[in-house]
Amino acid sequence: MTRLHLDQAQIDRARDSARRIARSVFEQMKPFTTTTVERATLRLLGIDGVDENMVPLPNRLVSHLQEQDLLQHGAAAIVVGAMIERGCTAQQVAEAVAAGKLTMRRHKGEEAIRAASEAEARKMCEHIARQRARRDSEIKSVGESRRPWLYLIVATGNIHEDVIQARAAAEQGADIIAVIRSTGQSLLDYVPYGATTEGFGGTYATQENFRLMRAALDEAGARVGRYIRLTNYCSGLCMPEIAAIGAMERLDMMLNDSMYGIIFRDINMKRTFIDQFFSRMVNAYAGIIINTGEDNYLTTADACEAAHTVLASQLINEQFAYLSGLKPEQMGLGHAFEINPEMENGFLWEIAHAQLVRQVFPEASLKYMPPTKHMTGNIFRGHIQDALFNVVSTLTQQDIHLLGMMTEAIHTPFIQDRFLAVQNAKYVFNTMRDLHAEVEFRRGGQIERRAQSVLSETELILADIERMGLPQAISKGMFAEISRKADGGKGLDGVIAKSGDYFNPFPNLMLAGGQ
Amino acid sequence: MTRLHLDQAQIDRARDSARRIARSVFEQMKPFTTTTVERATLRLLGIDGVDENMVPLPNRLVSHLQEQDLLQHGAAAIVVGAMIERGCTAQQVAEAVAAGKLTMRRHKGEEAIRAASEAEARKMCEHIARQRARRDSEIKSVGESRRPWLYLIVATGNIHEDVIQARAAAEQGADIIAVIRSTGQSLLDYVPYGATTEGFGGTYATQENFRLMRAALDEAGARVGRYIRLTNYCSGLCMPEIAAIGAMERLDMMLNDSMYGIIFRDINMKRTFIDQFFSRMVNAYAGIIINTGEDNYLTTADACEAAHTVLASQLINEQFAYLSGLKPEQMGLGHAFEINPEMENGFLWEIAHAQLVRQVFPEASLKYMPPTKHMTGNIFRGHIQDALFNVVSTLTQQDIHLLGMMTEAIHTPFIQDRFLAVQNAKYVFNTMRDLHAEVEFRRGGQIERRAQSVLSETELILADIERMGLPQAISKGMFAEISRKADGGKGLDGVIAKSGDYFNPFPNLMLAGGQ
Amino acid sequence: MAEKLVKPYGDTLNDGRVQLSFTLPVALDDAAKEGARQLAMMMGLAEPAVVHAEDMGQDFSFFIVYGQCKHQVDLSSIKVSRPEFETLDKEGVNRLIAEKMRRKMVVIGACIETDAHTVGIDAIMNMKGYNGHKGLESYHEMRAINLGAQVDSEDLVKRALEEKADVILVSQIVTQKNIHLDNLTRLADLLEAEGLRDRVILIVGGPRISHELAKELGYDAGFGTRTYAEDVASFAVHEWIKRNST
Amino acid sequence: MAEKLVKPYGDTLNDGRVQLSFTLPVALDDAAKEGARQLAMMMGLAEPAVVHAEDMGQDFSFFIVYGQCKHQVDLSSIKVSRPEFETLDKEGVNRLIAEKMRRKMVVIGACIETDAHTVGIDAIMNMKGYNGHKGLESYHEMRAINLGAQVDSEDLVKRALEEKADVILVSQIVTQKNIHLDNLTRLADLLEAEGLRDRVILIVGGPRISHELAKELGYDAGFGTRTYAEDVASFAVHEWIKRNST
Ligand code: B12
Ligand code: B12
Ligand SMILES: Cc1ncc(COP(=O)(O)O)c(C=O)c1O
Ligand SMILES: Cc1ncc(COP(=O)(O)O)c(C=O)c1O
Repeated sequence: MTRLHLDQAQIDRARDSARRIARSVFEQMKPFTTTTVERATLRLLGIDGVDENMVPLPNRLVSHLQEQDLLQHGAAAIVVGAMIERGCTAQQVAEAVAAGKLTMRRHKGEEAIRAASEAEARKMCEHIARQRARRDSEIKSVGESRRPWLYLIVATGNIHEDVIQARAAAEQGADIIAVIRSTGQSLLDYVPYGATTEGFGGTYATQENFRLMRAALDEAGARVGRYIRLTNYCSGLCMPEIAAIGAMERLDMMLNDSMYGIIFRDINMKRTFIDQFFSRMVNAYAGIIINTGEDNYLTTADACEAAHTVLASQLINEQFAYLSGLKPEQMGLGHAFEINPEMENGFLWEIAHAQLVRQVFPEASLKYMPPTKHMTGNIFRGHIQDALFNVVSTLTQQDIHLLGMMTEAIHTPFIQDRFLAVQNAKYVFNTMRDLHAEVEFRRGGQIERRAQSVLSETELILADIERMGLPQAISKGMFAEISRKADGGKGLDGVIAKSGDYFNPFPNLMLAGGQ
Repeated sequence: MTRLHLDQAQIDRARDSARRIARSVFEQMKPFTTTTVERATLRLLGIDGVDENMVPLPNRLVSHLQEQDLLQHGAAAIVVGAMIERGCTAQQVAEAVAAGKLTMRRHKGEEAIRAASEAEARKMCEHIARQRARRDSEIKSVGESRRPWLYLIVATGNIHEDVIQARAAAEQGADIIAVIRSTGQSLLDYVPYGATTEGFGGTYATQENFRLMRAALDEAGARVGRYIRLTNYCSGLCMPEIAAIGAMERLDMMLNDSMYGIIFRDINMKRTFIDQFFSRMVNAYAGIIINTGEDNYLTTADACEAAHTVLASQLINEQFAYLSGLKPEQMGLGHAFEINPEMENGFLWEIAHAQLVRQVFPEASLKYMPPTKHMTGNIFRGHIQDALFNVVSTLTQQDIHLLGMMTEAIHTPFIQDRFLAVQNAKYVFNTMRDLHAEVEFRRGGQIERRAQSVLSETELILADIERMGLPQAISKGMFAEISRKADGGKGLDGVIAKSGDYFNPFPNLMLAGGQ
Repeated sequence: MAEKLVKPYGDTLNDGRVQLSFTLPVALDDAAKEGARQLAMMMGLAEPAVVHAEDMGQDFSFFIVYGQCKHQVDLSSIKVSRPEFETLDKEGVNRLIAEKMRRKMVVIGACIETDAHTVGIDAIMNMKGYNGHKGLESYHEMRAINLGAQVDSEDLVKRALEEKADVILVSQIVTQKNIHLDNLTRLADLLEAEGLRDRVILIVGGPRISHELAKELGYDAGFGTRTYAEDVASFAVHEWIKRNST
Repeated sequence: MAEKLVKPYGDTLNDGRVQLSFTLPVALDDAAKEGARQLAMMMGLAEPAVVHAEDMGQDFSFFIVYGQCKHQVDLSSIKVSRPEFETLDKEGVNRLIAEKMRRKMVVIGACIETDAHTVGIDAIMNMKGYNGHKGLESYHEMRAINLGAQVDSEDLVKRALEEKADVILVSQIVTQKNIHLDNLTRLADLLEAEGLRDRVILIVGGPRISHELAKELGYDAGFGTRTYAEDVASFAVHEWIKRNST
């Protein structure tokens, strides 16, 4: 079997650093909540819909609470207070506020309100738990593929067109369908509403779109005899809300990174750290596999020079994930095949990196991303880059295998691009089925030495980060060569210091109740 | 380093069988010559050109000798006798005969004639030796690529168009250019003459075409800083003559198999065995690398079931080659990547086969052929089949690497097909440059066991063939599932029993003087 | 029938997306690139994008283009000619021959002229067959004679006469410079000249052969890739019955 | 100029060979295959051969076609518009600025609107540059301000005013549904409205941007793939001199 000789003590030391790094951020963020965490909480209490200007009611209500200087107590308690008082649902409270018929205020009887909040929250937890159980039973009844799972994206901008493409993709062999989001959605401070048909480079993530796609994939899965997993982006300014609606609609995976938004979307760090904690907690409870975004580092930084930053970040993401209750197998840690194809022996280094990650995270559901940066308009050459990526994936036994498209440098996938990509991967995986069990890497050889050196650099950089703290490390551009300041970026205005009596019913229920 | 554990004693036993098989055929064929061997001899004595009906003068003269019942003595002695008598060149003798002005007869003074023949023959040997030296010096001055060498075909049917394509191919990265022959040339019992522009699926092999292409490649090689090898087909009813003109025009490689014509062109066995001996002798002397045709077996037989027939045939080809004076490094033993791409673990068996051949013939210049049979109109998928072929070739360190074309199932290569094929191979070879030194196959694993079992089957089948004799084995369809009878096939009428005084000056000179 | 207009599809109905690649026999420069774009426009591609342009040396350059095809085709108006018969299995064929012909059907096959690709004709005729479909040799109501590769048309006609063939099967794989058209025409003419054309069922097959093409060349049927023995056999026996029923 | 007619080339001059692939939104059957062939004919391909046809499920089928393009293009008649300037190296640019402007040239750049692909603009502007070509930040006669990703056009215009920018560099990578056209038009209109258009040199770049397109959109120049900082800098300084010399 493909196995490299690595120093386990070194891995342990690196992981310990990462644990302390994540813990420290976690402690610093504890005193804060965010507008989207509160909106997510309201969504989990059953509030949905939009006003006449298409502004979502959770936004209307949270803004209202901010105006009333109430948000620091936690939206749940205030809203449940109103529910008790008026004997109505959370949705009705929201509608009344939106209609200008109700002004929120604090209610007496903290104990009772908390108990009622928990009871309300438990309803949603039960719904989510049922969705989780439904997933398990679907998998049991219709089955699933062996790994690596084939992950395909659809990105037409129109959910109905996406459904058509997703069905075709399922028929062609996809195990996972990801609906790519419209350019720019991650910077919207609200979640769009309803079925949408007008996205650019992707389709808006909305609860209705989730539902439509989920139904289509359940049906397709039954037909092809394989449960088809659905993925979306739990990322951007509404991370917790997306987690909430995803959990309700039985998504199976979520792009969900503790730092991606900071680095790639210039979202404020505090905002992101708080949001990622809550969203991951929801994902953990919903049995959702998260996908982290380290692969993105290699689109701006060099894949060889920055290989250790990928591993360092994965270790940090892992520790953040543990804090939110995620299990190892729910961790789709991301990495990518992004070495310049012109580099002599680049393929050896790809093997070294992929195998290193595999061994450092033996239980994780590794997400392996195809070449993108070095793809060009030469689709024929690109198709081969993708084939070699497929080879490394099966050889190093990756789990979640994003299919490379030969048209990567040109357009979001056409139906035939996807079709040919599936053929590519299936051919490679099948013709090399047992290769991973047959091949050994020379002891002390170039591949092993490369992996060892990346591991050593990882240990060093994590020690550095631990010393200076994660915010400082990010501001020094340690990841992806992009620097972000602690108080810069979007969404800082949505960070709210909790008051002493802040209350949210979900953490208690969810952190305890993950699978 | 990639190395399989194989039983060397078993390899030795198989090789011993093959030696006895080839020797037995050789002994049986010694008493015979053929019309084309005699024509080749005349060509080597300097006879060239055609009559008014485009019939080559060597054919006119040999037919004349047959009519005069003289051929069994050997054309050389008769013609040199006439030369001495008339004080003219061989060419003038041929022209006189063709013009009906001269009737050949036997001349007195056997000793003197033989000596004169040898002197004449020596001139040509010197020319060929100069060509060989020229090759060496060109390689020394312009350089050559590391192996695997990229082998590309041109096949427009028109030598001038071929030259254009070959130049472009050289620029693109070809190390070897093969000019594919027109469909049907192998069954012509003469070598066409002059520059030709009208072939189907290939261009006629003529001495002038050889010359034109050689000049173009010398020029291209100088420009790209790499000696470009030229290849043609020393195969079919005129095998020895093609060898002769190839040697004169400094070809570097020749498709030249001891059995291909029998099996795939239904050429008579005796004819083939005699012709191949003479042609190989010329090739050996000219420093030409021969390419054998075992890859063809897998176009009719299944690549897994018939794997051992490939190895058995290579061992036989090797022994025939030794008998003609070829050195191991001149042996481009052929094999191919032809396992059905739908077969689970097919890639593992491809590795096993390629590595087995590599280890059985460590010094040979192995010729590895790309997928052809299982290529389809799906060029995208085909391009990947070719990529995996490229992977196996570098992993198992093959020498002569025929480039697979994604359009294999459609048409003879377009210029862009070739261009993309070169890119494919160069990318793979470069990105995996040292992979062969890094990867080991599991001891006792599936790959090793597969190679061992093919080797065992090879030993068995060679023992069988030895028992029954090669002609009988061929008539039983042991190779390529095609059966040919000893007295069947084309060209038997060209087999001539030598008389006791048969004489040919070349074997003495050439068998002694190979590099 | 209602119109059924279709256009190529990329990711949205009627977006017309197609991929194109070709070589131009000129060195790569801006004009060549623009020329490539204009060629795509002439083909009726809107907004063509030359997504890749690469010099191949020796005054050739390679282009990959994507564009939006303006043409559409009405599928409802398309009539595809195909040999008409119901495909039987081996037993069905045998039974029909036994019943209607009351003698063995004689089938003679060859790769004609310079073509030496026998794998296709062998797949149809030889015992072993192809992909698990046994060949005509295994049909006990047929006499299948496979002459193999590179058979001169004259020899094939001669043998067909001698054997009193009911069916002639011709395989043509090499199509370069349309050599198959010449070969097939030659054979048809020879049969005509020998007065044999109407007496035999004349069938051609190969990866670039369509029924349409076969008909144009005066053949009774043409078969392309993925043909099996039973297809040919079924056609032949039905055709024989059609011709011999009065 | 003498005509220079070219056609695609397969293996013989003027054989017109092209490769084509596309999807049709119908299940695979003979009519679909024939439809694919007819589409190729409409595109002006003679003897089109559908060399591959495969059902993709869900009423889609995929085709690969080869054919002989009948069209030809006269390269001699093609005029490619490109920004006109002589490319200088960094030192040359610096020298020219120092000499002619006698102050630093102010260059402001951004990925506008929803576009977050900064690698391209960073390659042009940032110190590090691209492929060994240093970016504008390293030009000591320039003040290069890179606003990064997803910058609203309004913000960009505002900053340009504030900084008294001589040059605005815009990057547009995402082109799906032609969103870049909307974005670029919007920016040009805004600059016009602010009366700023004539005071700045307006340049756009990206992998699908051509100079032609840029001109159409009212920009001064457009740059595509494989652009380096010195190209943009050389154009900008020449353009500045042209405008400011009387
Ligand atoms: C195997 C092969 C060979 C073998 C042939 C061995 C043999 N005994 O047949 C060898 C190595 C000898 C060979 C040689 C050459 N080949 Co070749 N060969 C091939 C190859 C790889 C596979 C063909 C094959 O066996 N297919 C499998 C069979 C089962 O499929 P099929 O033939 O299509 O048959 C099916 C149907 O078409 C149909 N069918 C076929 N015939 C008939 C007849 C009837 C009556 C019916 C009903 C149905 C039917 O039913 C069959 C089963 O479904 C193809 C490339 C490819 N992948 O297709 C090139 C290919 C056919 N060869 C080609 C060429 C050019 C040659 C050469 C001329 C090259 C040269 N200059 O040396 C030589 C010379 C051969 C000659 N004189 O004809 C070209 C043809 C290009 C063209 N379109 O004109 C191809 C496409 C390769 C290429 N891209 O250059 N070849
Ligand atoms: C890296 C990358 C990303 C990174 C970007 C990181 C970053 N900070 O830039 C991440 C992962 C964040 C990303 C995200 C997305 N991406 Co993206 N991405 C790419 C990728 C792989 C490489 C682009 C790149 O960096 N090229 C290298 C640079 C150096 O080249 P360049 O941009 O062409 O720049 C050169 C020239 O064009 C020119 N130039 C460029 N700008 C300018 C400006 C001026 C003034 C001048 C003079 C010159 C100039 O000079 C540069 C140097 O020579 C491409 C695919 C590919 N291989 O091209 C997809 C690609 C561009 N992305 C795409 C999409 C759709 C997205 C998403 C919208 C997907 C989604 N829905 O989530 C998101 C959202 C991003 C957004 N809001 O814009 C599509 C665009 C399709 C289209 N044609 O519309 C592509 C083509 C991938 C695909 N096939 O789907 N992406
Ligand atoms: C973790 C993560 N989130 C989100 C995205 C998508 O980007 P956007 O911010 O536009 O949703 C990615 C892209 O790869 C990602 O890796
Ligand atoms: C040894 C050998 N000779 C000749 C040929 C070519 O065939 P032909 O007999 O048409 O020249 C091949 C084809 O692969 C071959 O391997």
